[in-house]
Amino acid sequence: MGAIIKPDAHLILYLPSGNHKIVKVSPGRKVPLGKFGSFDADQILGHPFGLTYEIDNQGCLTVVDSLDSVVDEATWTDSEDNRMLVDDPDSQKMTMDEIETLKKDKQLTGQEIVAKVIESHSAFNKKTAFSQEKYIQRKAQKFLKRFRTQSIGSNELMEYYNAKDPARIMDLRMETLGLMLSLANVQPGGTYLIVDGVSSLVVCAVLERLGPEGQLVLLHENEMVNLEPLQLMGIDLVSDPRVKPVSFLKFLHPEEFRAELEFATAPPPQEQLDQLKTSQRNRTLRRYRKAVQYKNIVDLRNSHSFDALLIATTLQVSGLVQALIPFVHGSRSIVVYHPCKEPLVDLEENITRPDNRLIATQILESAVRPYQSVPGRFHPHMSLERGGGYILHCLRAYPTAVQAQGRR
Amino acid sequence: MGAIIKPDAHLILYLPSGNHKIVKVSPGRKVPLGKFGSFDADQILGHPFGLTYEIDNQGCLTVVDSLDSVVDEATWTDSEDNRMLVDDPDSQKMTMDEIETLKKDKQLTGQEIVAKVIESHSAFNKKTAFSQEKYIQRKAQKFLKRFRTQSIGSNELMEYYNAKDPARIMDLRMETLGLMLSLANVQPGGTYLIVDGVSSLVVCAVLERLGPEGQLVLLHENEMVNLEPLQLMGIDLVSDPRVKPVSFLKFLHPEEFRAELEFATAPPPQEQLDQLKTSQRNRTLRRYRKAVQYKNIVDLRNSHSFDALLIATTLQVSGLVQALIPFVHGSRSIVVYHPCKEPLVDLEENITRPDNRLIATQILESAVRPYQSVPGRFHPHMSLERGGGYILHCLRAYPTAVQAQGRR
Amino acid sequence: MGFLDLPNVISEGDLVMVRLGKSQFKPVTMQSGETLHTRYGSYPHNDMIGKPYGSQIPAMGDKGFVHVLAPTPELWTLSLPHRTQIVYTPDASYIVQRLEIRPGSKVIEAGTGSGSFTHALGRTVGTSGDVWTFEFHEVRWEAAKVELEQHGYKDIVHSFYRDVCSDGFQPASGVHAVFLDLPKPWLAIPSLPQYLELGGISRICCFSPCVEQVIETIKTLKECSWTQIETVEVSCREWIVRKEMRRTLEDVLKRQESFRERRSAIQQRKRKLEELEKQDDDDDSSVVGSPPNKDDIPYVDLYNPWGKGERIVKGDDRFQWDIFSAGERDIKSHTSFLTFAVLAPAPPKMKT
Amino acid sequence: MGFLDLPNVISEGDLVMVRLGKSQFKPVTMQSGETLHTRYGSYPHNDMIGKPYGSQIPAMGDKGFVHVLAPTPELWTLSLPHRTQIVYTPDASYIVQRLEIRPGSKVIEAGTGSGSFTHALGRTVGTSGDVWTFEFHEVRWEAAKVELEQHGYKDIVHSFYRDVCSDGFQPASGVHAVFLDLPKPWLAIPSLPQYLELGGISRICCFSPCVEQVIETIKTLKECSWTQIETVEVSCREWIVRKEMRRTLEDVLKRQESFRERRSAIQQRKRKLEELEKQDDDDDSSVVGSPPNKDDIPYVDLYNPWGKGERIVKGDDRFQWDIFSAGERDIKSHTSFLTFAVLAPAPPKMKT
Repeated sequence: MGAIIKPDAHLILYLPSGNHKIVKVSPGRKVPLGKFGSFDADQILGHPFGLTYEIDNQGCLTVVDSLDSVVDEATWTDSEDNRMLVDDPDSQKMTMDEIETLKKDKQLTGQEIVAKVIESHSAFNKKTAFSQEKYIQRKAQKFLKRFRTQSIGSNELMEYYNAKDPARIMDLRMETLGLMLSLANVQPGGTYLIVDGVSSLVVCAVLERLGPEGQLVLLHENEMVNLEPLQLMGIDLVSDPRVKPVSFLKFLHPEEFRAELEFATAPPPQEQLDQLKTSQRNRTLRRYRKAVQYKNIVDLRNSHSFDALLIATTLQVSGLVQALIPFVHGSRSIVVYHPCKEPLVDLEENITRPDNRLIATQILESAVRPYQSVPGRFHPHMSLERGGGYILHCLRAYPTAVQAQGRR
Repeated sequence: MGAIIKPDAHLILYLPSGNHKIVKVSPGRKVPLGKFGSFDADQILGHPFGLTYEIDNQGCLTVVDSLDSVVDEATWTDSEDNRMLVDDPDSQKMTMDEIETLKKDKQLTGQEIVAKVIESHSAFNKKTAFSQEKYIQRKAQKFLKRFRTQSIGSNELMEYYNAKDPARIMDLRMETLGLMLSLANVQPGGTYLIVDGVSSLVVCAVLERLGPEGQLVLLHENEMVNLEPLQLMGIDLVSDPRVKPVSFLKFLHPEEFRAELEFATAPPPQEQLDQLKTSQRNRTLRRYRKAVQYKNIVDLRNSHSFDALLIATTLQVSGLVQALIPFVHGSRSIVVYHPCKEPLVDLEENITRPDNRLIATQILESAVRPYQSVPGRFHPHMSLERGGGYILHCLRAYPTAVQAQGRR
Repeated sequence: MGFLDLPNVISEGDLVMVRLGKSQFKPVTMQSGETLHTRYGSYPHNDMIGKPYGSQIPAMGDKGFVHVLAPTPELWTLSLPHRTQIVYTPDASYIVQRLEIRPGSKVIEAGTGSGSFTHALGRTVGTSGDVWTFEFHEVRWEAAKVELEQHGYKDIVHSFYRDVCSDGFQPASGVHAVFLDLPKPWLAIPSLPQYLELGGISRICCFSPCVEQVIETIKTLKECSWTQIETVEVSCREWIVRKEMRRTLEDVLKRQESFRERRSAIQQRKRKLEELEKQDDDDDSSVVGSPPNKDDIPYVDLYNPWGKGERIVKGDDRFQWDIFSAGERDIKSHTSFLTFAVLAPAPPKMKT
Repeated sequence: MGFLDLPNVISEGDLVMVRLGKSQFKPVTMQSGETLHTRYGSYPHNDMIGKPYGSQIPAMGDKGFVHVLAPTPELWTLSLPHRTQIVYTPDASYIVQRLEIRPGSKVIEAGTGSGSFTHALGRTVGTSGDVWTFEFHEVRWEAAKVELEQHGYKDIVHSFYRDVCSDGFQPASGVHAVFLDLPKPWLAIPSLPQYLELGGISRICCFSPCVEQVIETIKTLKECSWTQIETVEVSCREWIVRKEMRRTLEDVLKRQESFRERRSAIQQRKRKLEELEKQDDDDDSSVVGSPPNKDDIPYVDLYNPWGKGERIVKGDDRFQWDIFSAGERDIKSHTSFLTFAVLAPAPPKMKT
């Protein structure tokens, strides 16, 4: 059996308009859907993910086949071409008020409203089948009260940020994220070093591939790491034991934190704890646990054997990569994402190519081109959001002591 | 009636292999075609361009429909898929020697040889129709002795250099050249300023659009302009009165050439000429004509009214554009080509955007993607030569004396 | 003045392309006494007439300005409303180059559509050439015809209201190049040969958005003996140049150092306060000097290399800036498939 | 050691990817005593065993070197001969991400082909997942099966010699994701539902090079109730960074000045010679001093800012260099169309 929707789960709901909405479904609570009204969460709790529902005017849900199909087969006549069609804003005879009346007073469903709207278009049969279909689809997106449920993973997170504020994920897209994970050879049980300036999207995606045994060290540039925003979408990075956040300073300069590391070598003696007030004792124990976690990270660091370094940040990447080379194990990958090519060209020219600890540097640009797949009208989408940015990939090597000269 | 092949014309011949060859066809002479032998030029003189010929073993030509179609319909059986096909270099039972015998001794035509080669392939009917077609095409390209004639214009020139040494035209491609000409609004009767580091390709293309009234000033970076190479292809830039070459130094600093300009103001007095030896007189007259041509260019320069500036060069473009801005008339275009984006980004950032004499800067990248159009197997070509580089386009403006501030 | 006249100075009656925004152009016919009102201020035509094309014109009593530009087929295309079917410049320029259209060429176009490509064809064939253009949508035909005449193409472009699929391409003759932007080009292709140049090479481009149309078109072209059939797509990206502040690892480390200093300063003060409290508890009278003040936190200047919390204008020279270029956000990924083909001339008698 | 073991040090029996050139990788199984002979020198396995993966290994008595790398599905793909049908990394990585394949996923693949994508699937599902892979070409099936077992996927990947179009996907069950790389995927799609996870979302990707196949596939997917059908193409370009010498207009002008100086010096000398000749003719005895020498041309040092005529290594610091990046010359423009779809779970009874 596939996963089911559990109480208090976070979901992403896809709407006919192509928009989506992140909601939490709690027993006995209503789920608000904006102008579509709302529905009782209980109606979908226990259901599998991936179903599409239609909301009637009472807020009751029915499972339907698709978000935007209206009637099985268009029964209208069409025109070979649009030579008879004259642009006329008055060809739609129904006013918005009349449509509102249909909705509110006549209690028509979305489907029925779309049918009425088409009926009242005076020039509908002068349109080509192509234009008719576009018109119906536009109306369907406007009047159908449907949604599809989906659990939230890295792909949905990416879609969410891409619609809301693509800068927060540095315009990262699925083809490029997928390519990063493959080139970094992310797999169950691995140990990864990550710089994530993309709202923890890389962290999430790596966790999905990590299995229970893997782990990742997350380097952050602030005073404290900020993993809370994803809690609001039901993704708990804060208490995931596989996620080990640490500041650049503490990772790169553990020698400045000797006291903390020494503190972690043995638990505070019981007699010492016994002498403290409860609040002080708890504070000491918390400090000890944090120090142990830090020591654990420093041990990973000192083993120089991360299974890959993944970077997606607005920090200048050249200096970053240079500082982190030593910690990556030989034959493992360094993968750096940037929406623009320039920082990666700089990185290749000034760091990865001159440094013989890095080999096989390549800068890649991956892009996906979607097609419209309406029967009889197959073609690439007319417009497209811009491509998925660039990846620099190279491998960590151990040069021989006496530098071999020559080729390459 | 369309153009016909005149005596001593230069032609480009396209071969079934996709290669081409530039030849001169002179009455009574043979035209060599490498391993395909040769044919008498007289056989095609007076013919229209664009025909496809097959050469028989006596060197006689017949007009045929296509360069590479072999037999009307394949009569072999095919296989649904290639599950029965095992890679085996021995499946072709005929040796190269046997094929040579067919050619030389049996005097078979290319078509007949291809048919024999297919017959003797033991696993041919285990191939899919798709693989069969590919196989036949490969053999057709190898054995068919055919060629198609074509006159030489900018498109053929581009194809020639693209195959021979793309660096000599800086990887310029048809989509980008076409876009340059459109954005520069090249039209009959215009006057254009050109920097051409692409083997005179831009000059040729502009001339094709210029009509008899137009003219172009060609800035060159050497001691002398080099227009001779195109003579070998029948394109005479040297004696074309519309082409006015001048060095950067003489164009930008006419004040250093006052003597020459003064010399051009009036023809040398007859009495003075009479006193000279013949050789000296000719030299003086030649010097006078050159001075007049130079003065003519300087007059064009001083009118500050070129109808566009077109640049394709490996020189650093920022300094170049900055020096040439004053000579372009208001509302006319500056169009700069480069195979890499970096120099154009530098040009936009440091010259065209900060300078209020230039507006509407854009950097464009145009690319053509060809499809394979075999019936039943429509798809983009699997591999593709890299794209057509980048264009920076902007318009010349006259700022108001008191600089308007604010938007933009 | 027509598009083909390459005028230098704006005259009464000229069609001027007024540049309002980045790629916002408004065609305006100059009439002295009239005023152009825009969101960016008002501009009396009298301020423009007599100025050279390309001039920057300040708004009447305002801070705005516009540029007055000479019309070209490309600017005209940009000024058209986007909903109209338009052959955009990247496609148009490639088609003209590949069909080898030149001054004096004779060209067929069907349908005319918005007439934007017709302008580009007319520019290239010039007064020694001819463009026969056909449109089956009456309103569209009328509009394009009027515009083309106003724009100075009267003697070059010949417009017809006609369905070429059923009624052919009369009176075109001696044609070198054919452009078909029709829902079903395969219905028009068979009748073409009679209009083409005798004994010359003819070239065709069929413009179709969908694969199914392309497949049908290729079939018909083959049946009608066209050769060198090739379908392509032209795509064109614009690249936007921008500045981004350089943020280095060294600055991150210094900043994290300063966080650390601040934290340890706060902790020291806290410890001090606790000690004092303890002393307070132990011996109230032993306090020497003034008690620690809440606001007395030792001030640690946080290292702020990137001006956090300030309003920074791009390029501010207190910071380092990198120049990046990024593709425009919304790409016209697909306009149409362009199917090209060549019809060879009839073969002459062979000399043997 | 298998691909999934992430080993640190090379051991006897390991499969090592030896990097010979830019993207030239040779899989070699370590056997002490053996030697790898390449165009770039010879490398005894004993020089590699015991070294950490990633080590640079100098050639035996030679100047060459190689790097010894741990195998990954991506390096393995690069080492395959190009003629084989391969799902390359840009497609493979996108498919895995979009089909939401994770540790523990159950996946169907048909056909196996070269097995390169099977490696990537096996890596991601890990030991808690299953990949059922089917191939109708016996030789290819056998080869892939052997390789996959040698590479440590024995418990994860289950290989079958089978035509899935006629004979189905037994014993697959509870499947989350399906990848079909078949000439006619529409023949295999109808039988799929019985193998899919009950009550879960199933995802499919069909990999077809031609449009006609895609159209047929979409039709069948619709008939079989698959939704969210979308066809895409993935393209991937490599960018090459290179240095180019900066050549400025100032240098051009200085160079042309020096040409001019040389020419005028030559002319001056010529005039002088002519004058002397004239004097010679007039009065032979009046010559004072030595006569002008042919080799006596006043030497003008030509300004040579770009080292013309010299051999220059890129980056030579007597010159200025710009950093450019250009797309690789030959682009894999099209591999296949990827048609994705989702099958929703069966609807439960609704609470009302």
